[in-house]
Amino acid sequence: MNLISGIPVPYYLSLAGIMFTIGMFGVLLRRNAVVIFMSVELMLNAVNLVFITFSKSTAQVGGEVIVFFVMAIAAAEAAIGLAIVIAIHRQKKTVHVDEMNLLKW
Amino acid sequence: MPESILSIIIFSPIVGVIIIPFLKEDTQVKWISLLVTFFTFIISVPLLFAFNVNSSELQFIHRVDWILKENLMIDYYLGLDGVALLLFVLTSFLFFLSSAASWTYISKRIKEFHISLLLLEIGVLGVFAAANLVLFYVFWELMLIPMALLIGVWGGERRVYAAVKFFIYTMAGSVLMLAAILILYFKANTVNIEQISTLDLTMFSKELQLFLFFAFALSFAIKIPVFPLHTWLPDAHTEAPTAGSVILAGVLLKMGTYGFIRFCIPFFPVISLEYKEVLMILSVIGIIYGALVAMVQSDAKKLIAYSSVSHLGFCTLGLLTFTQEGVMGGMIQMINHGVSTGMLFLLIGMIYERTHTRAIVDYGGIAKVVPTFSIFFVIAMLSSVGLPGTNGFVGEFLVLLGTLKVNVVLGIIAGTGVIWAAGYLLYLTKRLLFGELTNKENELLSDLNTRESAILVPLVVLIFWLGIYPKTFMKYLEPSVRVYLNSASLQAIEERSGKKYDPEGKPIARNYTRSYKSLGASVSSIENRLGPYLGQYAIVNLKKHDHTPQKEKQEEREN
Amino acid sequence: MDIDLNQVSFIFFLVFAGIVVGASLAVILHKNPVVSAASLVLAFFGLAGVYAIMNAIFIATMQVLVYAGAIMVLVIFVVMLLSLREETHLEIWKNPLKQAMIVLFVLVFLGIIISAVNYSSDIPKLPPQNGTSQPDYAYNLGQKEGLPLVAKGNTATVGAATFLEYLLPFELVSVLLLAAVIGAVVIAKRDKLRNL
Amino acid sequence: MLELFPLIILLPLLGAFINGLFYRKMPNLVAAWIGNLAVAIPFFITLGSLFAYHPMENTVPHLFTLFEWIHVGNFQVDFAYQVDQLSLYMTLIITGIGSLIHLYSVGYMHGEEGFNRFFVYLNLFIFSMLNLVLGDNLVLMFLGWEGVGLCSYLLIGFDYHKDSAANAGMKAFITNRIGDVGFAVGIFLTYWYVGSVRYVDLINALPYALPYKEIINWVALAFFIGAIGKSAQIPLYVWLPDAMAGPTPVSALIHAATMVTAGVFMIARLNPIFYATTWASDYIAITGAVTALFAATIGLQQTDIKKVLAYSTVSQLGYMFLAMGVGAYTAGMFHLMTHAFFKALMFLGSGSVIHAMHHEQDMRNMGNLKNYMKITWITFMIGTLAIAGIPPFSGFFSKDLILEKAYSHHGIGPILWGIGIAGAFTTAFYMFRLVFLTFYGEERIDVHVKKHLHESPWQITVPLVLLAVGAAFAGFLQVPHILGGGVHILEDFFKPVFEQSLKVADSWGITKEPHVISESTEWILLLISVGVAGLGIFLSYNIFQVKKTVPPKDEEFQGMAKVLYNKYYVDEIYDSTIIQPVMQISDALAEDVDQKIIDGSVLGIGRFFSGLSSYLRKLQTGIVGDYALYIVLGAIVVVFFLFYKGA
Amino acid sequence: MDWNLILVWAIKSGLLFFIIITGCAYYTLAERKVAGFIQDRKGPNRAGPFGLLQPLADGIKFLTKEEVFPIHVNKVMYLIAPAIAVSCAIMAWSVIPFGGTLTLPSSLAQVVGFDKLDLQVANPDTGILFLLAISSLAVYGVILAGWSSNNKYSLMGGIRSTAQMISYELPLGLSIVTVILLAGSLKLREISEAQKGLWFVFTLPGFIAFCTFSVAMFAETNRLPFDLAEAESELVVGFHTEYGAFKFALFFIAEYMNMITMSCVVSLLFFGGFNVPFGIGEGTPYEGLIGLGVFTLKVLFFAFGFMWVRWTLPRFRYDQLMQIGWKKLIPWSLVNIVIAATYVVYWGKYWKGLFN
Repeated sequence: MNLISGIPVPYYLSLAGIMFTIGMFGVLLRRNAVVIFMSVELMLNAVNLVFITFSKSTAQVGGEVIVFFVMAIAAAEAAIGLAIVIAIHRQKKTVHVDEMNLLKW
Repeated sequence: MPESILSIIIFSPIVGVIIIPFLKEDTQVKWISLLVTFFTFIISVPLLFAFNVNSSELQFIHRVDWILKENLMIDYYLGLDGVALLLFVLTSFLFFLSSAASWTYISKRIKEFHISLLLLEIGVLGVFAAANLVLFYVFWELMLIPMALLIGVWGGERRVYAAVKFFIYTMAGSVLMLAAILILYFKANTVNIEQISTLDLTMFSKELQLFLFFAFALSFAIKIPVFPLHTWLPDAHTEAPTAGSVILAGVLLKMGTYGFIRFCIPFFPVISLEYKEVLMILSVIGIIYGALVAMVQSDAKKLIAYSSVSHLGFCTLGLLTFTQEGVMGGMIQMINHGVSTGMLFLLIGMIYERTHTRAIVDYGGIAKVVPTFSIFFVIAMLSSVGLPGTNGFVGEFLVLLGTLKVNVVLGIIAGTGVIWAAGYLLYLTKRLLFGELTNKENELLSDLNTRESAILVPLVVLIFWLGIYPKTFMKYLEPSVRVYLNSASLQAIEERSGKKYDPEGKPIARNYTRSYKSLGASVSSIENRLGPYLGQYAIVNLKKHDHTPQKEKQEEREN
Repeated sequence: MDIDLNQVSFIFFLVFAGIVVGASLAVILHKNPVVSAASLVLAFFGLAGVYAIMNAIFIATMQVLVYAGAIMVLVIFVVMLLSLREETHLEIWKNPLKQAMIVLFVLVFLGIIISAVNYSSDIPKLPPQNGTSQPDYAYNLGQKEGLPLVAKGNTATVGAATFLEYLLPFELVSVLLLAAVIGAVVIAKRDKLRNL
Repeated sequence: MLELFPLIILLPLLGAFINGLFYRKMPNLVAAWIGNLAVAIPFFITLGSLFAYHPMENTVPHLFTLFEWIHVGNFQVDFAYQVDQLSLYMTLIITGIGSLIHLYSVGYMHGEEGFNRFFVYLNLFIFSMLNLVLGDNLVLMFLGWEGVGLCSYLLIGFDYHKDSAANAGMKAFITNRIGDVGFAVGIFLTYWYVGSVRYVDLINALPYALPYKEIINWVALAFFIGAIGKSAQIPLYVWLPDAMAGPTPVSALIHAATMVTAGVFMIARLNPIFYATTWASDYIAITGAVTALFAATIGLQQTDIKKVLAYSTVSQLGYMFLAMGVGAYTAGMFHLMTHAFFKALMFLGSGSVIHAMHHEQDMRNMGNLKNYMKITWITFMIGTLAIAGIPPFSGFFSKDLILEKAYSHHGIGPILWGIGIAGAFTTAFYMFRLVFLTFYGEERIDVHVKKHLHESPWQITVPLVLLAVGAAFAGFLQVPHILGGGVHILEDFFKPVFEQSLKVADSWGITKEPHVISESTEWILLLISVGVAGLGIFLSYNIFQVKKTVPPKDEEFQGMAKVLYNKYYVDEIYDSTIIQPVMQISDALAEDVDQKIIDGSVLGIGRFFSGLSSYLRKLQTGIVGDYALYIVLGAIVVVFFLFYKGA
Repeated sequence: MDWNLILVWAIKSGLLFFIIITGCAYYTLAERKVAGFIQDRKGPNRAGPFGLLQPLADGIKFLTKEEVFPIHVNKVMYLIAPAIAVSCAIMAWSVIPFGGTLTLPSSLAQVVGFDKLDLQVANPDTGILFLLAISSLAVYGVILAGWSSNNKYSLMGGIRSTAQMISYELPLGLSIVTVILLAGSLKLREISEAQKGLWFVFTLPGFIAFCTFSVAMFAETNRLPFDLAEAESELVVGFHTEYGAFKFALFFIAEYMNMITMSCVVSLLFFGGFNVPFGIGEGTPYEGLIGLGVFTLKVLFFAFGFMWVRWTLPRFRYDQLMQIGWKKLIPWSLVNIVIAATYVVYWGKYWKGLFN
């Protein structure tokens, strides 16, 4: 069994998995755009955790760098996403995603 | 002659494409386009003289590393062999003519028209000069879009329908071809036509060969078009502007047969020999069917379109006989069809300019009013009927000669196609030109002017030249014929079977498939080449003094 | 007498993991966006802790700095700006079929993840590869370039990897960020300002 | 003199070319001169080379090549020409009669629009015909073969603005095409089985073709189909009567003297093949005999003067094929020549009549013309006597020779002879019917035609006279030995050509020696044929001269007469059994198969996909949550796939 | 891992905590005194001699006051907010080095088992980044307070100060990046050691960075002239309008702590930290102590600076604030980074050469 500072890798992975699942629930279940956004962040972090775990367990620094990039992307995403939310709220006075369905068949 | 001559010729129309957008007046546009196409034609003519008719390998090779990674062997590789050379020059020639023919025909979006015409020329020239599959495919697709535009923008009433039909049909074929190319590449790790033609076939399973062959064959068959895949042709021809029809009939359809000659047959001789009967039957059906359908058409252009189906049936039939005579006939027939059907379309276009109708019933008895037109028309018609002395005869006669050898039944059925051809073409001529002048409006028709006659005269000269002294052209085709026949022979199959020893245990020497050049060795008798593949209806030679004359002829051709 | 650091870190891991899970649940289950956001921040803290345990100090710091410090502030700021009131009830998709599908899918996915985790439990520990995982070439770099020496450690390693191996991605990301900034400004602008 | 032979072929082409290029501008006189010289000069060259060649002793043909044509592998044909007895004989007829008819046309076509065009076509025709007879290989013969077909198409449709003319031309060409395909197939088979298409090689190669002894019959049959088409035999004769829509000189030159005899020439040229056949030659003989009688019967009730002549042509051609079938090639060629003389003569005579009558062709509106046009009447009379087989005119000798050979033929010989005799009787009858209705009896000419009814100009009468001389005395080239002397110039003349067939036959062990017939039998046969001819003449004298019977109006024909007048309704039958069905099939193909089935299925595919997508697009709800759901689904699928791939 | 190490850490942290708390308490007193001095009046002077017990009295008062919960407040957040504020302030101290290494007397060394003692609680290799992270968290205190206490003034104040802190974190961070470039390390200790001989403030990039940093510093700590969050005249006192008693005390402490932290940081980053000018007393066993003293002096100076500015400058308008932040400071500091880079690579060594 392969340990990171004395803790088996699967523990970290399970933690990540649980986080990811929770995030997925949030994305799928909630209708509030902001909450969905936050759930997405949760999923992203879960993935980050997996990255770090494997980067540590295989003694590769690449994973951490990728996480660093993921954070940058997340920041960009936050900027754009929230801007969009603001714009939409300005239009429809709501942030419920099910009321934004103009782009359909 | 510079090493990059082919590239220069192929891309010289670019000049026009660049200049035209900056021009103010339409006449300037027309002149530039005319000059550019003329220049392309002129610089492509010397190739005919520089071509070494004794060697069967590609010539005027221009080879540049293009995408050369250690594992991606794709280079920019141009070269011409005999048949490609003739089609190449024919292309540049017909483009020159059609640019001239669109002088007054095209009245709207003149700039765009000429630009797409020039782009189309690049594509078609490239297709004939490409010497590796990727390049071929690139040009093949490059040709597609301008052509669709020509039909879809400057066409008749149902132009968009026709254009879309044309486009989708061709795409359906070429996508399959792309798949085949990729498989070939990943299996053989090369896209070089010469190498693939001499490749060991063992690396492809039988089923794979079957798939590849038909992937290629289908895309080419759509282009030709072979019988059940022909329905795009009438629409495209009918709706296309004159230049479009001329190009379409003159060179685009030839790309299909050319593909058969260069890719399908040499790559997969086993399959092509096993399934040649199927394709032959399809071609014969195409011949008869096209003729019969043409007979009852009420639209002149549509009639000629169906006649193309019939004529190209002759091409494919001849190519699939695998007799020297038949293959030569097929190749000659490709050129013929380009000339005579192109001329017919030009003529219809010219008269359409005056009457703005394609319905045959609106004509009748106009020979009195437009004698010059009628003379040209009758000449074109006769060459299309295949009257001896015109080009059509040489092709059809040789094709039928070859067909009768390998399959008497099909030969005779195809022979009747000549009767139908006479039927619909004479019927058309009679309804167009002869009889009483029914339509009063036609009394005021103006005869062909100098420009139009000037366009037609060279074609007439070609018609008779090809008919009376075809040697000029056949000498270019002979090496290609030899390559074609040898690559589809038992010997080649055995050499490419990867076996080291033949059943007797003698080592197999690579006499033919050592290289592409060695494929051009002298051709042995068809019985030796095809052996068991010679069908049950074939005429097998029993006589003792066998092929002695041929051997002599062979030698004297060698030296 | 000694204490086993591993035990300590294991305890800490449990604590942080608990924080993370609880906070995440709060994020998606709480009716109030602000509370969700706050608890998300908490979750990020927990995660940072986990990173620290895995002794990825740099990433841990970044986690706090970027996620907690920048992104979440932005979120909360937006929530306040839009003055999103507390929802009367947890707003989820009404369509029961859809709910069922969601639950099904997520459970299936959970199953997949669990099996994946089991699968991962017998990955052998790889020997540290030369190159990125050796920080000392950061020193060499320093000497070569005549720059002040870089300290040995996680940060140095990550930094070196970022600016040597992953330089191009790094630049691309920076360009992306710039684009994001501009895009955000353009999108969020009021219409009457848009024609400035 | 033989060195000039290329000129024979090139001059007509040159004439056609020059006239064709400037036919708009050129004055008629110049065109006429060019046209005539382009044929007359070759005639004299031919005469010269006839003596230069010494046909009587020379046995090797004189070959010369202009340039090479098609060379593919084994298949090598050139523009090469072969001068031997046969081709010289034909060339003489063609250029000789041709030049007379050119001269005639100058007078006949005078003032017609398209005068120059006419000479272009005529010269072109002469050129093709010379290629046909002089070419040293089958393909070149085929070129001439189709070339003359084209010219007849152009000349029949000379008045293209008349629908009837245009249709007749089309009919002629297409019918010929059917035959040509047969001919072509024959060429192919010859090439593949015998190994060459040059006559010279043929003779040497045929003995080796023994394994194909049976197949040779089919080869011969294929060639014969070509002959049927070109020489208007049953069942493809229908185009010839319609071809009379063309100007009369055309009928005389093409549809009587030269082109239609091409089939006969072809069989003579390929005599080794035809002689070596076991059953095909009998078939040919039967076809010939039947055609002879059949066409003659139709001739009985025709009222159009040219139609009568047309059917008599068909019938005479039948006699020639009878001769060819029974292997009496000399007889066939003999009759070919005599027929060329008297039929051309009669056509030109009828032409002169028509010319005088202002294009009136119906015999019911003629009568008693002998008072107006003496020369025409006399010459025409000579021609009629010749065709009726009255000694000493040429027709008598040739026809009698054919009948005798037919009788002496193995097996079906006597039957053939019987049919021939019947045909001879009918011929004599309807030809004299023609003469009596036209030149004798009371005048049925309407008035203002009569005002300027006159003898034709010299360009017309001179050829008549010359041809009449030929028709009268050409017969003495071959006189049966029972009538004193026994002159057989032609037989010796043709010996080198026709004994090749015997060589081949011997090498294959085929013997077709006609059984010898005693002199008395010959006498009887001869007397019978003369007798039936006389009977026929007497009957028609009785009916048309004594009883002054005149054919009724078109609708008043009764019973058998009606059937005959309507040519056994053959055209209608063909129309309903061949042309209409083909058209209907084509319609069906164009409408149903092409549009509905093939194109329909193609479009159907498109419709199918568009319909499918109209349902699929419902997935695009526009709600983000759903998309997220799809993504998850996709992720699940992918992960599962990876698992089961990994595991 | 030994108990004694942990013990030493515990002692360090405890001492530090005690020092900070008392420091803050007397910092408040000092501020009022200075204010009095600047306004030419006496400051607090009743409780104890010169009012030295004043802070104690205040503390007692805050502790004994009644805990008020306005209605409709989100209790959790309402309580957490001040805690966040103060804990962030305290956490920041854990990475600040007060001096070089202290050499323990041998007797003490016997007990603890080692003789070198760093005057610093933790020294992670992301030192300054850690500091930044913590200070960026301070926002939550403000923002949550503003939001939770269900009052439009608080909310406005919260939002304002949030915006202000977010936008001023950028120039702050950027100027720090400059310093990092100059020092070549993130660890504060190494940074200050890197300034041995030449303080960064005396280099061109360092000086510009110092200017931007000091301006941003004021904004971060919500002090005048940037204290729009608690502009009495506009919105009472901003985010902690609804807070009283101990919760208010926490905010109060946090604010002053932040000021001291900032003074430490600025002196560490630009003024050589615990480096003694002209290297006085180097190599002596008291080097560490001297360094500690010097550092304390520097910090006190900057702390005084905070008060001085507060009682002399007026307040900016909100738009001015934003303009200064986005249109002046950020571009400057961006340019400055480039300058720093060139300095480090090209001309830095010559400039250093002028001084030693």
